[in-house]
Amino acid sequence: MSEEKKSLGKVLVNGILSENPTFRLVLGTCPTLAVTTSAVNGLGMGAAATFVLVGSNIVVSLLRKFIPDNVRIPSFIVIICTFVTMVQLLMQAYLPSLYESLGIFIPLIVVNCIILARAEAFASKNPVVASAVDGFGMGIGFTLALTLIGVIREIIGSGSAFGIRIMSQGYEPMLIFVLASGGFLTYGLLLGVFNAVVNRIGRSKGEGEGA
Amino acid sequence: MKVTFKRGVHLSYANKEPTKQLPIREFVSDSVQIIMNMHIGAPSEPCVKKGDYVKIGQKIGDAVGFLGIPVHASVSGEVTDVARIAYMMEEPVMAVTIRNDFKDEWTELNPLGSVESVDIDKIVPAIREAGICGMGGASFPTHVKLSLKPEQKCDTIIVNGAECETHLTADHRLMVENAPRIVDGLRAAMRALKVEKGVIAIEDNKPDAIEAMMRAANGRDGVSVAVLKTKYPQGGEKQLIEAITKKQVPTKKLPIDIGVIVLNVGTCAAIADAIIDGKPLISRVTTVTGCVRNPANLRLRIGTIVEDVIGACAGFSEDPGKVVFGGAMTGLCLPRLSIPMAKSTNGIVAYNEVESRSVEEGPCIRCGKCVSACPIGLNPYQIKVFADADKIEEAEKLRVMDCILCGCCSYECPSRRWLTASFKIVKQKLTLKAKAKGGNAK
Amino acid sequence: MNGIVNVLLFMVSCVFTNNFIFSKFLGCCPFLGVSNKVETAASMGLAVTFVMTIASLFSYMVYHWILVPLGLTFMETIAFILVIAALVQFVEMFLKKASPSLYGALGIYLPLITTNCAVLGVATLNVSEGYNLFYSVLNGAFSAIGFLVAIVLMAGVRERLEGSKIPECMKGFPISLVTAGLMAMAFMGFSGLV
Amino acid sequence: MSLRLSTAPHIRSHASTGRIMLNVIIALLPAACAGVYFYGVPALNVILVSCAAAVISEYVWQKLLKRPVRINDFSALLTGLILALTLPPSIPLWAAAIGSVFAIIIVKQLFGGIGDNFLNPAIAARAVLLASWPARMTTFTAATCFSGADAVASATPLAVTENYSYLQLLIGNIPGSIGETCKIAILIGFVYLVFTHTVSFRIPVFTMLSAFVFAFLFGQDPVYAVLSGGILFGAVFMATDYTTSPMAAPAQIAYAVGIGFLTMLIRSFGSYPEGVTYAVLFMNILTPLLDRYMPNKVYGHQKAKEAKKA
Repeated sequence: MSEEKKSLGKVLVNGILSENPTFRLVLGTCPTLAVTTSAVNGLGMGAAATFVLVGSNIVVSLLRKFIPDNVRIPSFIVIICTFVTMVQLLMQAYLPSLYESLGIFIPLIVVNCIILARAEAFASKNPVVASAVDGFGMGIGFTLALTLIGVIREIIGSGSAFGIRIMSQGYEPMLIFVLASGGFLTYGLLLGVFNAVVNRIGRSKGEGEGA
Repeated sequence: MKVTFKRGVHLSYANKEPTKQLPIREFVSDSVQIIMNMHIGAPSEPCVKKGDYVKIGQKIGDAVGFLGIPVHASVSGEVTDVARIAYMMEEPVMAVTIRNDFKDEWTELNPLGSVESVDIDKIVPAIREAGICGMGGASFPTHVKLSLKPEQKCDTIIVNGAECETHLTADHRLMVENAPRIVDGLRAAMRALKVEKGVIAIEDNKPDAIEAMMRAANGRDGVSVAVLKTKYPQGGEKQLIEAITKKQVPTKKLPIDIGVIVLNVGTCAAIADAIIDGKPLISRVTTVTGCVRNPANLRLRIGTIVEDVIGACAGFSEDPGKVVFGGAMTGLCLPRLSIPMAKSTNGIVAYNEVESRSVEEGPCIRCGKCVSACPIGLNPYQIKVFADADKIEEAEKLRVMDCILCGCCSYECPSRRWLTASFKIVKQKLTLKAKAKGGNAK
Repeated sequence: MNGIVNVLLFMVSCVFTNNFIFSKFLGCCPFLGVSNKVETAASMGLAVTFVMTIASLFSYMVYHWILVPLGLTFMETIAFILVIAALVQFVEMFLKKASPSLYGALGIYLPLITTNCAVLGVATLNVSEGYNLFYSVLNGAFSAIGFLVAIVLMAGVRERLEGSKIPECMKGFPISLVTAGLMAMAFMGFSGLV
Repeated sequence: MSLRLSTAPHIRSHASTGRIMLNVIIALLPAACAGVYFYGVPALNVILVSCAAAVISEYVWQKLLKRPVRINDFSALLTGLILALTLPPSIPLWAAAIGSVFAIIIVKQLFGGIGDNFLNPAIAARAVLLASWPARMTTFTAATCFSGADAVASATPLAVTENYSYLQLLIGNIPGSIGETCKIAILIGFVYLVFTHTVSFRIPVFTMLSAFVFAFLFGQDPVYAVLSGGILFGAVFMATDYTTSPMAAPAQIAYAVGIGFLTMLIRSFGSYPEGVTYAVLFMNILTPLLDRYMPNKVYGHQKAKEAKKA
């Protein structure tokens, strides 16, 4: 039992750190770039994606023994699509302003490669609980990454975080960070920093083992 | 009107000043070492042995194969050795060493008379017997150049007097001092191939040579002098043809495929000597310059040891860093001074320690100077990227095989990149690869 | 006359001003993934152009002629993704038969296009912007050409980066993203052209 | 005696990267002096801060990454100087510094340093500043020429309806970017560059010709169009940047014509009063493709094609 717990913990951490969809696998780049003009948008997008990930992973895992192999992918897409439509309707009803600012990127969660990739690589081969945890871990990893990028872009580009002004009055925001090109730049630079950190950790680990 | 080719470089200092006014001086050394593969093609077969006595002009090496030419003794005296010697960087080569007895005894000669009256069928065989190969540097057997296949037709013979390389003034002095002989040689070649048009091409930095050649060409059938702009590599065969005829030699083809033959001025003079006097090729003019005490244009017997040549110029003026056969743009470094010069050695240039220091390669700044310099129209910077990554197939797609290794790109590069050097290696690799493929196919 | 000018402006807007990659972030995955070589990038771009144009047409028909009359507009996403998947399937089969050479060039990219968000994106946008049939198809075709332009330019730059001394941690995706960011900045110059 | 062995050529021209960069800096000096004369101490401060920030950031980056420090090839200094000359004299110094750091670190060093950047660093930095602080970047002070008059903010001649005379445009004692207004100084720099064989006349001349023609086609006064704004500065100093411009003659001409066309297109129809920045950036992006598809003709190859056709 404890072993299982341990492995579940590993699955969870896996999605957040070592296989972080945004910084390690570089999947789902479109929403990452498009909605991170503010921290709230990043968080909202992440939450929506997490919901779909968990839901689709559970259903795929439940049906994994019944879906014939050759129609696997279309079936996954239909399942994912169902959850996306649910999110869409829910957000429209309860979070209309967020729904508005995320725009077409809510329906586009359907073609977000992270979700299909997890369905294919994990949920279709693992039991329900593990799949749900995996979906949740991936979702949290995605959400954290989007929120991080969102916070950085919002602070530099509009001088606030989560809509609250945090820079002093004299600060003149560097607008480019909330523009399209700032999205690419922030993501690219963060990815570079992330790589540098991972490389350094890897190297020091290697050295430690060597010694 | 002055003519030229596309692109190329203006060399800021050609270093011809020290020797361009110096008359040709004869120099004969105590002994000569004559190698058997001075030409492209199968090496000649030595036909004398140690202890034999030879006279000047006597054949000491027999021609082998279609591309082969014979080799002749350049001094009279005793053969002291017939053996393989270490030469440039390649495999050891067969050489005949003769100790000079200074009797200057000629072997029996067989003159054919005036170039205008000689039987035209005898010209090309005579050229072969005289052991003449291209004296501008390529050392391609001249009789092969002048033997046309039935489908080939030659309409122009160009005499290459451009001498665009740095330091060299040998051709320049030969044109000034021996103009009629050069025209004779050209006429012989023209008559042998029934060619109507002969053009002597000279760069405009040699007005005395232009004047001498014009005087000599006056009244000779179909011979004219063309003045070229001074630009490197004006004397490159392809560039010379582009300048004179406005036509380009198609890739992987020879000049004769567009009806042109190019001969060096030295080669022409040698042809005239062979026809009129029946003398084989036993000496040539070589410029010796750089850090030597008395720079000179020397008429050297083929096979003179470089060390003796330097001695004839009163030795080095300062410690040499490297000594090079040929000019600065394409010359080959000598591994040591004990090797002999050959039929194609147009210059021996010594560089002092400072000039010889190898330059450090900087990063490419994509300035494009190599692109605007390349007379072939290649993209040297891009080829270099592939060469450094050892992607020779990619380099081949960029037509590195059309590179003539003229050195323009390396000369111009502000980052001092070794462009030409790496292209040379890539070309060698590609040639080897093509050969291996051909072998497999068989 | 005015109509023609409007159409022309609309085209320019789709290709440059509102470029799918540099201002709408649609199709970033293939843009980053398949832009190593100019030739492959061009093939991918052409395949996307092909599919996006007909996807615009069919999604319009499905939405306005089936979903709206049946009151099933909330099924939009699922309907579109099925249309696109089926379309890609048909295109693949058709090309295989009709033009093997074109299939050889585009074939391997076609399956990837199903999950290209640019295709679903253009279908959804056509609906949300309320374009009529003509403008839907026009939007599909010229947005795709914008994608083609972007990916080919990107591939050109990336080919040039080969052999560059890029810091280790920036190699691959990071430098591609920075490149795209700088390109997006240059494309800002086209703003206001329409 | 041991002799060195090396492959030909055994001599190299005197040109070096540092020498070339220095030549461009020298060519920029007249424009810089004119700017300082017209706009006074603020302009000088912008130039100093921008240059210092560029050199320092290059030095720090190369030290941090343990790469050979190459600030002595003057390329960073040149980037800083070009950037400064394209900024309005009233720009805050911190903005100039941010621009320089962005140019050196993001645009140049991240891509591998000198020769590896695909955009002109100075121009990309200017675009960043323009996108980030549009108001700051489009407010220009009048030329005071040290007369003691208060510097009054006004708009660039492209944005106002008021017309300056051709002579004013030529001399440049009008509001504008520090180095871009005095056309005479820029032309002196151009002559110096061509005379020293630092750049070929091709790109600047074709850019200006194309700008002239397209200004005319778009219904503007072509003389006014080429004399106003930054087009001349762009044609001489931005478009000719070695690393980001094509190399072969045909590609260079296409590149130059493209810059002239886009500049006038953006000026006439776009939302920016000055288009040369974006025009150069866009053509920079196109450069790899131009290099690839419009190279010089290779000797002996076009004949073969013609022969096949015949």
